Amino acid sequence: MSDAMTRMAPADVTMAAPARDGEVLLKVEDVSLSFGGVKAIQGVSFDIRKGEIRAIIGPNGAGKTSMLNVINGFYHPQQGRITFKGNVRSAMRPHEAAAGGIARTFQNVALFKGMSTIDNIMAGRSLKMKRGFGWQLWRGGPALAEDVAHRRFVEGIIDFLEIQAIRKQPVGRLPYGLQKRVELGRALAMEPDLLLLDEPMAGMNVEEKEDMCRFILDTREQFGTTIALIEHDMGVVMDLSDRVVVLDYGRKIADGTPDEVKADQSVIDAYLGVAH
Amino acid sequence: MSDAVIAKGDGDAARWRKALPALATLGALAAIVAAAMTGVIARGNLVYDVFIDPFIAIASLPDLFVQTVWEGFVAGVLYALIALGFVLIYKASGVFNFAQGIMVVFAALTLVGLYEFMDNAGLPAGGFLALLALVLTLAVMFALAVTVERVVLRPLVNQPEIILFMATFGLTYVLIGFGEMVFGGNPKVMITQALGLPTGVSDFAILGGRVSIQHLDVAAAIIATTMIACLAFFFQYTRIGRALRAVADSHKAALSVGITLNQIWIVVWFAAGIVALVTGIMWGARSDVSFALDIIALKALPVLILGGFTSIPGAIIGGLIIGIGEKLGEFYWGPLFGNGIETWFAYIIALIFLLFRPHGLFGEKIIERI
Amino acid sequence: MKSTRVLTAALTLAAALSAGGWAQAQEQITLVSNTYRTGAFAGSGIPIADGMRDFITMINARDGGVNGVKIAFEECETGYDTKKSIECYEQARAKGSVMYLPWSTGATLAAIPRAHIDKMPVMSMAYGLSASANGETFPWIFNPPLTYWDGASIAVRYFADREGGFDKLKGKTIGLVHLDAPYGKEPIPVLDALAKEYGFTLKLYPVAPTEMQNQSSLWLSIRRDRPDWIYLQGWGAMNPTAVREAGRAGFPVDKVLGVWWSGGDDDARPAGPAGKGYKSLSWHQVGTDFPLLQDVIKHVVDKGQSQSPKDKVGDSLYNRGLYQGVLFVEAVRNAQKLTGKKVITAEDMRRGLEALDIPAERWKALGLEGFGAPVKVTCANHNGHNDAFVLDWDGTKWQKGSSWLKPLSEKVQPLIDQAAKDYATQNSGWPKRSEACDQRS
Amino acid sequence: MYYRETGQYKTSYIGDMAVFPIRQDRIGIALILLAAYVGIPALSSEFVLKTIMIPSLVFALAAIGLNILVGYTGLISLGTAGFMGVGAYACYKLTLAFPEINIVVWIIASGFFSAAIGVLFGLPSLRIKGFYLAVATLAAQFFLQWSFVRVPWLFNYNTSGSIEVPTRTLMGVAITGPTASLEAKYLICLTIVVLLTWLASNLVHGRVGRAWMAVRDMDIAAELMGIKLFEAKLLAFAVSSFYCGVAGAMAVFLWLGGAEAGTEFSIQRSFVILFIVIIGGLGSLIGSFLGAALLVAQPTILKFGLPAIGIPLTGANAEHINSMITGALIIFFLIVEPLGLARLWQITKQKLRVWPFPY
Repeated sequence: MSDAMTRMAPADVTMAAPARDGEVLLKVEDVSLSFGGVKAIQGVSFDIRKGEIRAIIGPNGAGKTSMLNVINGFYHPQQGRITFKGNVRSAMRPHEAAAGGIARTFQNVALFKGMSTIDNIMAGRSLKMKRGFGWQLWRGGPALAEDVAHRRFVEGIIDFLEIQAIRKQPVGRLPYGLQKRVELGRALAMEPDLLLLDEPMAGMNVEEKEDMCRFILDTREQFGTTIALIEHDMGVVMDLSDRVVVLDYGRKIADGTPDEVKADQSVIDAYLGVAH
Repeated sequence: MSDAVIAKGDGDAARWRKALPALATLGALAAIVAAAMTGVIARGNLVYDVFIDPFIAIASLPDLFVQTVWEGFVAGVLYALIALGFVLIYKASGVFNFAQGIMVVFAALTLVGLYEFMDNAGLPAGGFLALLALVLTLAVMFALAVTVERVVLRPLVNQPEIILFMATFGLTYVLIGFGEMVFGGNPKVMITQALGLPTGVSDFAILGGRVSIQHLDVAAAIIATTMIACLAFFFQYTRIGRALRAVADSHKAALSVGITLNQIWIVVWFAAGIVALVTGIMWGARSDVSFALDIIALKALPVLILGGFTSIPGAIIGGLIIGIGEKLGEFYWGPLFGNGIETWFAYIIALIFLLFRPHGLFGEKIIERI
Repeated sequence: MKSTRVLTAALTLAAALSAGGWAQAQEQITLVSNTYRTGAFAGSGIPIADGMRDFITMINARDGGVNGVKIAFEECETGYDTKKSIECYEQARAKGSVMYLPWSTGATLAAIPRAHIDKMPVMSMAYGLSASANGETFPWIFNPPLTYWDGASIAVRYFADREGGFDKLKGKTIGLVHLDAPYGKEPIPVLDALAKEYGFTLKLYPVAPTEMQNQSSLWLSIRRDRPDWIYLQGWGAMNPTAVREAGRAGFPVDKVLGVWWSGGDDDARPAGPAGKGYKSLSWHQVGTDFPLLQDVIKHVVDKGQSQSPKDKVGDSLYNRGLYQGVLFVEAVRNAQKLTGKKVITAEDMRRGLEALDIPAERWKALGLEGFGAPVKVTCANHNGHNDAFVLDWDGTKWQKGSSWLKPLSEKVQPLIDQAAKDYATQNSGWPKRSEACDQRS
Repeated sequence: MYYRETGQYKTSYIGDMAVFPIRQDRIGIALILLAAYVGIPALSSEFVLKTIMIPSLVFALAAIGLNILVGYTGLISLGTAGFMGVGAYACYKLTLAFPEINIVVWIIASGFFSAAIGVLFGLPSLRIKGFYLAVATLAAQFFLQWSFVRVPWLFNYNTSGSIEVPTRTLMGVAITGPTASLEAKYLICLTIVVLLTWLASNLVHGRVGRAWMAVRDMDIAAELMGIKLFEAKLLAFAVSSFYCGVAGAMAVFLWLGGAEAGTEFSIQRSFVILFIVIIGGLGSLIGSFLGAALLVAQPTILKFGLPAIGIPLTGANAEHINSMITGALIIFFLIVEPLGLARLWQITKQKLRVWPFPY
């Protein structure tokens, strides 16, 4: 157990930069989602390849967050299908998505405010911890060993994100930028195959943004995680991502490399507000 | 993970699937009725006693059914009034006011206590004195509202709901201690006649039997309706009422348009105090005014589950459903359990409702956003 | 400095609490009685406490105590809450009270198992555990003058009298409207047995403690079932509500008979004229037309030493508190006589209680002629199963509505003995009576 | 001065993850336990044992149970007393059916019965939240209370309608029933409470506790972390009811010695336990003890303590004033320190750490 853990620890992971044209990890086909009469997403299809950083952009209300919610099972689309790691599925509970290897962060930080940084990130290890209720009552022997092993892993993430100093502080009292970082740590603790980041840089100053960019790139380098992110800062998006999908009013209007998207007339229209 | 692909649109299949439980229920009921008619099940059989016997009882003595519904209606009006007090405060200040029940007792005790005091002091008893006592009681309730705002709410502003909830527990204890100290623990008789409330009874011979209607209950229904109409008017058309609705939507929004929360809180607590007084008078006239009445206020809670914590129509409809439902339940199904099931039956009604409508009667389905 | 003071205060307090003994002046007999002047049942608790307090104050003022020893009377407020009752029990012990008066069934039940260990006589006057009437099993518990089971049987006797004989009960229906708690359910076994014996139907109408003031559906059921008589075993706010609801439901209120705890003036008065004819059992008279009550008024009430409003003196529950006082003082006298001591202990008190005997002459000598039926407690019989009568509410006050009625003891006694036996078996290790009996002859 | 962790370095994660990482805390706990086991039974009068110490322990245990639900998992329950009642009646039936098995075993086993009932009534928590859930738990309270009066099998068809506590022994010493000494009852109570508190502390500091707190702080995010809300909430209900059930069995067997369910396991009792949790501190085990001690001792001290040191306060007025003071105290505490006594305790420790300097 602890051997495996050590091997998984970030410091030991060395992985080649992923191929740009790797296999498809997640495929969204013709997904539509509506709330009552409001159509949030209409017939959107795209895919995410293993190892890439995929950006989802679009003006406010374009349906980006809804799309992430559909991907990790929080919303159930009325129509369409989603293939993740080769499995087709349409409706699943969020915890099933988590078990399948999808982790995410949230637009408005959704940390466990009453808990310390360590506990927040440890909570991300929930799925990996197997010792049953009986052992938990005792909290010695195997359960403690398990806790310690995971603590070691979490300390690795803490080192990686450079948040050693706030280990034991309740996250509710941390500044916003640090909260975002802890949230990333919590998602990383799940060792996801696919990491969904919802506006990871919102409300940050330039230095914080740079740090966050570095963490995102390092995450892919070190862990080989596939990343899908929503971001409004176009500079960041264009620098970071391999491919970009653009949504507007719930529809996909463009999909391609940053350069392709940048040149796309409908994208320019959408952002500049040309009447439809 | 299922391989099922969701049908295009809100297809027929989905609609059928939604209707299935209802259809199954209907089918089962039809089967039970058929079984009863053919004599497969009979009295003594549990299914028969639950599904057939009460309805035969209803059909055979329709006057008692009408009477039961009427009693339920009257009780429902009173539950609705207590629930209304909760809703007013919750809407405006996000406080789940546990003290509403004791406020009912406190208001009624103050009214009777003041009346008795002035009567003993030599003022002539009667309508005028009752009116005077009523006005003074309103003043006391206003003072209570101001005190609560100053001492409890203001220092606790922006605290989580559960903290405010607990604070109203504290308030309950203070009011119980204070009320008993001032007015004594003796139950008091409501000054029904001095207040000009009718006490007679009318018997109607209908449906081959007798339905008797207490004038007091009619008065209670009329007064409650009038008061609710007044409150509705007040919140709809007055400046402070509009402000209150703004507060209900968003505290920050209200602040940003220059409404002081403190005033609003005083107003709603006072309004809840008035509602409490009316409730106290009505319930006190039916039995009497004592601290045991406090516990009845808990009955407003299932009403709140049904109607929602923020909906005034919800409180009214919910109150009536609980009132009528529990009287019918006690009267027709109570004997199955050896009677006396009213203490929990209302909660079961509320829970069953929740099963079908998790957001209450009037609550809209909340789309959770993250 | 400040902390030192706080510490000193805390230590003083701790010492006071842990020492367990409050300084006890000599030459007085201490009685700590539970009261419930607060809480949901305060309406009944206040007149009871006032009656008892005024009587003992009067004895101290008029006679200088019992045989020259003053009674130090103290109240311990329980609010009818068992947790507080337990504190009060410990308080009574700590203060050296010669007897424990629980004044609630819950408190009695909690005290019964401890009484013989702590050597503390417990008197639950016509309440508590019916089985504790058995003095062989419960040497320390006293519940004169009669039990709920006697009460229910007297009610049946009364109904039979009104119907024209026990044989006329056949085919009749008697409804029991009761508080849905152990207290309210007490009469059920006796009524069940009597229903079998005399062929009437017993219907139960329980009222949950939370629904005491919300009885309309229950009285609708009564309207449907049309019982011939209603026996009301209610308490607190349940009683006045029941009397009112009877009128609302069109049930003749003069066919409703309450147990003695449903017979307070404030139980009947709120119904106004509609309550006229309501009945209640009682084992003592109401009113102030007794020399002793006049003494209470003269020595206590008129001197402003009573907590009771003057117009409530002589109310039914006030007189019940006074009755408790009489039993206490008589028992103290007995104990003094038996032991030859003036200042008696709790153990002496038990002997005094077992010798309790107030025949009609003694009632007269006390200035209470006809106030209560003769009471006699023996070592075997800690209750007496004495007589009661029916009070009639005339719209403004209680009137005596029947002669003294005897309980159906031959039916009740076997039930009591059986219940006492059950109690002893279920409480494994329940001791055999080892206390000597003064009047075994 | 003595409360400093200077020089104490943790060299392992185990050391860092301990419940009491600071040596002085460990010594403190040891001293408290010593006092509780030796000092209090030796020095206290029966009055203090019976009216303060034992009820404090019973209420503290129930409060720990409720705290697991309210403080750790964020689910408000008003049915605590009902679940306590289930434990009490279960224990009664069990010890009557199997008198040869030790009563302590049954006191603890009775928790499983209330856990099962708790899970049943916890089911609505999957669909409803907050005060709606609180009201739903009232259904449990009233239904259970009704059952205690109405199902004669539960009280073994006693004519008194209440639980009668038989005498049971542990290694020849009576620990329940009338002949048991208060010291014995107290020590049994204390042992059960210490044991269960230790277990609760293990739970809340481990994976299970993190899952509960995650559900409390942000249930949606918790679910997206792979925490099954269904399991976490029902587990919280089960564990919480277990503790309440054991507390209920203790209340009847080791404290009250015979109970009338209608009054003992009433809604008011549920409220008191909730007060203890809130006054003590949501999500704090030590707070549950502090809150219980305060709410149990305060009325007793006011009622008996004040007259004892010469401040006359008797009868009904004491009760009125007591009620008002209790209410005012609740409000005062909420205003001054909404996080409860546990937070005050922490602040005190912090002050001690830097003493004599203010920061």
